[in-house]
Amino acid sequence: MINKIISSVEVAVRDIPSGATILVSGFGEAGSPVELLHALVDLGPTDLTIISNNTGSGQAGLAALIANHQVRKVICSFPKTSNSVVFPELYRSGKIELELVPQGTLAERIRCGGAGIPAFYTPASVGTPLEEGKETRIFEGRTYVLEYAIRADYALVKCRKADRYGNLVYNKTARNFGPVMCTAASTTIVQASEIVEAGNLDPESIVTPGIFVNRVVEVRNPLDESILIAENRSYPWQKKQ
Amino acid sequence: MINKIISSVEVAVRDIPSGATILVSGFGEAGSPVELLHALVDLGPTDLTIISNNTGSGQAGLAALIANHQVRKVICSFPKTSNSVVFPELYRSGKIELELVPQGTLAERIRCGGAGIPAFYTPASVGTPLEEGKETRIFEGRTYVLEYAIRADYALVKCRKADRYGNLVYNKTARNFGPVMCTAASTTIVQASEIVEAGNLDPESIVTPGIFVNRVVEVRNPLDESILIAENRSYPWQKKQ
Amino acid sequence: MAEETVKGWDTSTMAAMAASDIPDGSYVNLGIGIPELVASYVPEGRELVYHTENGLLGMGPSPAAGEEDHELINAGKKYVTAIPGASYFHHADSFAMIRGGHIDYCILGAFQVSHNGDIANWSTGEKDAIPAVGGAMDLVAGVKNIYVIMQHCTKTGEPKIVENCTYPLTGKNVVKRIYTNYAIIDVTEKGLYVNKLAPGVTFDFLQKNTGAGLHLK
Amino acid sequence: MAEETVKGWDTSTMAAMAASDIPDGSYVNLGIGIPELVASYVPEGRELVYHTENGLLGMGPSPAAGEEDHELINAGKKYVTAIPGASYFHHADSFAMIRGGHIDYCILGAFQVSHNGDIANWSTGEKDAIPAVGGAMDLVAGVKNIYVIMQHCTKTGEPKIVENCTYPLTGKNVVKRIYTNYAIIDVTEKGLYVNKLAPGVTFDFLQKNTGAGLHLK
Repeated sequence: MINKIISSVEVAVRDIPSGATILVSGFGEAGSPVELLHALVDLGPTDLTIISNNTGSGQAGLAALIANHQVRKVICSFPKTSNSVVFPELYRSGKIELELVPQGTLAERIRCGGAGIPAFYTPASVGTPLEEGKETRIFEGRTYVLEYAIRADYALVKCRKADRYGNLVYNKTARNFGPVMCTAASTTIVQASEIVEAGNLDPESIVTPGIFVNRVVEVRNPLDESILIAENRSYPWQKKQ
Repeated sequence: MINKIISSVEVAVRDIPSGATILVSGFGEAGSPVELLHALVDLGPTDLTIISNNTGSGQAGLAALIANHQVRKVICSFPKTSNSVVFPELYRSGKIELELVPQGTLAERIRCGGAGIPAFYTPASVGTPLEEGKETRIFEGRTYVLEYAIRADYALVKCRKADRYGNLVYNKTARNFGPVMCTAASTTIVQASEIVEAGNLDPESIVTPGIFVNRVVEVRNPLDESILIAENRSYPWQKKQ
Repeated sequence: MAEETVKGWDTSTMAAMAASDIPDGSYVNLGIGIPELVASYVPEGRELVYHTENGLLGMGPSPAAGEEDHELINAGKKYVTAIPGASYFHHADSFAMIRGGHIDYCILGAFQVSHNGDIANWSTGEKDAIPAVGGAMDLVAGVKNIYVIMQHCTKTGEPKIVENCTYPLTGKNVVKRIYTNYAIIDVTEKGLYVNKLAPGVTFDFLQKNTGAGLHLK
Repeated sequence: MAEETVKGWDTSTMAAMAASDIPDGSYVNLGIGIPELVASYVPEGRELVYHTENGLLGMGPSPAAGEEDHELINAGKKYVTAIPGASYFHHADSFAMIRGGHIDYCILGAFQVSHNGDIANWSTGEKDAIPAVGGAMDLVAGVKNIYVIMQHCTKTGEPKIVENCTYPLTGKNVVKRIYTNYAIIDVTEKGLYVNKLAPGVTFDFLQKNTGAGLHLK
């Protein structure tokens, strides 16, 4: 019987080695797999490349991983948010590398990575500094940039419900990058707020079919990044300040 | 108030001119917009280019449109099915043009047409006759073919439920090409078995957001292509044989 | 100088004028800041559908206090609501809407707009700045009509409408109309045309505060 | 000739052998014809998930008579069912699964397979034939393991395993294993290796009926 359910976040991430490339879901403070990221902080691999829309907020979740000096490079579209403090500091001091990618290009590069398409053309960034060094080509009189697929060793994704096959549904705008990231990693690890029986999810409404998912771990009542920021919590946990 | 609901299939298709390029949903006998196609037979535009996975079955629906000599060219992956009779005859007598495209390439070309991507690379068809005349390129040691986006003047699509915004859900494997076709036409016309109030469709489960749809027409109890074939029905309707 | 007393329109009026220029039934993406105000001034009887690039079509107004859902936010990371008829989708689908030309209007803020519709709104190019582009380059490349709402001059009085942008570009030849506190200016193939002047603003005054040549309609 | 009496395995046995070679938990796409039989012979205790390219993962067996749903079919346009845990998706997503290397095994029929794993299974190249490729080229290009099940020879006794395919190709260097009524043959970088012979089939007999050089393991 196929059963992708893993007993804990620790077990789910324990084979992630130093040097790994990891897709991390989330946009702003919604959809980030905070518990999986904290398990990765506990595990301690270093020299990671993280692909995520942002660079984390506050001092928990992705920001904690970066603060813990485990991340060598970030590929993202928007590395600063009103609550991001960790990345800017490391970036300014030259301690972390940044590849800046327009958000739609980032999403499509990841989708292509999952869909077996090595490269595609997009009009985004033409004539801007982000076009520099990239190949361009004219189609029907308009200039486009050639962009390459992104694949990763792992994807860490948060969702709302999952079943033993790895079928997933998400919650509102916390869906964001999750579905495309699930498709583009050698090993996709998902934390779900609830694991349900196979057949419980409506087959017409499953957003991520299980074929894209390798491991599912239930994290009931997951930490809410917005609340962690409001409470100024840092991971590893310290006394509330 | 936004209201994309049209009173009848006749009104929904009446501006489709001769020479138009039209995407038609459906795979085998599931998901074809039979009533919209019959309205197009009644309307009578000619010299059409049809993009669809198949070329119709039996003597109704898409097959009736082809039999009525309204179609100049078909772009498809599988122009013959066990029940297709109309296309093969016209093709053998040189009366209809065919562009044969691998099925996944067809789906992706249409998706790219809707997603603003003019071209992409795929491994499908490399080293085969369908690669001939196409540009190839090597990425990481593997050869890929450059394929171009497909856009059309119209899309004719069948779905299960729709609302006034044009939000759609489909039924099982009748979904097939519908969602990508909705995105790639200047005017997307959809027949839905049921039109429901806005808000009735679960926002997490809408497959085609209304932004991709221009016109929705309710066709309750739509004709079933399988039954039409079994009953040997021809459109325009003749006595049952 | 007398000019210092010229205020022109307030941001609400700018937003209201932009709102009145968007036809009924349009699909609209609103940038962060003044553009967000546009949604509050849609003329009665019109229905616009708001897209937010983080995966929601049919975005509604801010929730009442205490009704915030941490997993229902807009691209500016603010709490929003969803109207009946809304839909959620993933990021690749969301940017297919943008890149594929399905969004009718995008109203953006800007640091600079040039005479030919180039826009710079993502980076001031400062040495120590953290570069962050988000979806801006996709939006200006993909949305059918790019409108800019911004103050006519910087806080230090420098023109923001210029011959050529000095800040890093977001996109080239994309802006169609500019709403400032001083005027509404259309970007055409023949140059910048003044569509409307704010009360107390003369053409000469406007030209003096603009870094590119203006034309009268 | 004595050879005429050699039947080798029947199609059920061929399908059962292929089924036993697919590991538990695999995602599998089955072609039309003999490959469809594979699903009936999966060893007890194993769970395979079937993909059909027209938009269903978790395809179940044929429905009982009278239970057919005209909108629930497979790529061969036959009525099927969906297992609990199945999901529906559109064609672009379905071929993302295929092209992206997410399907573990695809079992196909073929007109010809060459010594280096080229496969021809979509057209016999006849002048009057209607060319129809369907998803075959995407499947052979994208699925991790391409296995072929076919009769060893054509009805007129011609070898179907050949040095070079004479029919139009579906893909190059893609087939990993061939199940015929006479043998199981692995396609390796060093050539065709006989993995198993059917009862009554000798290596010499097999070689005589094969258009490309064979090796013994």
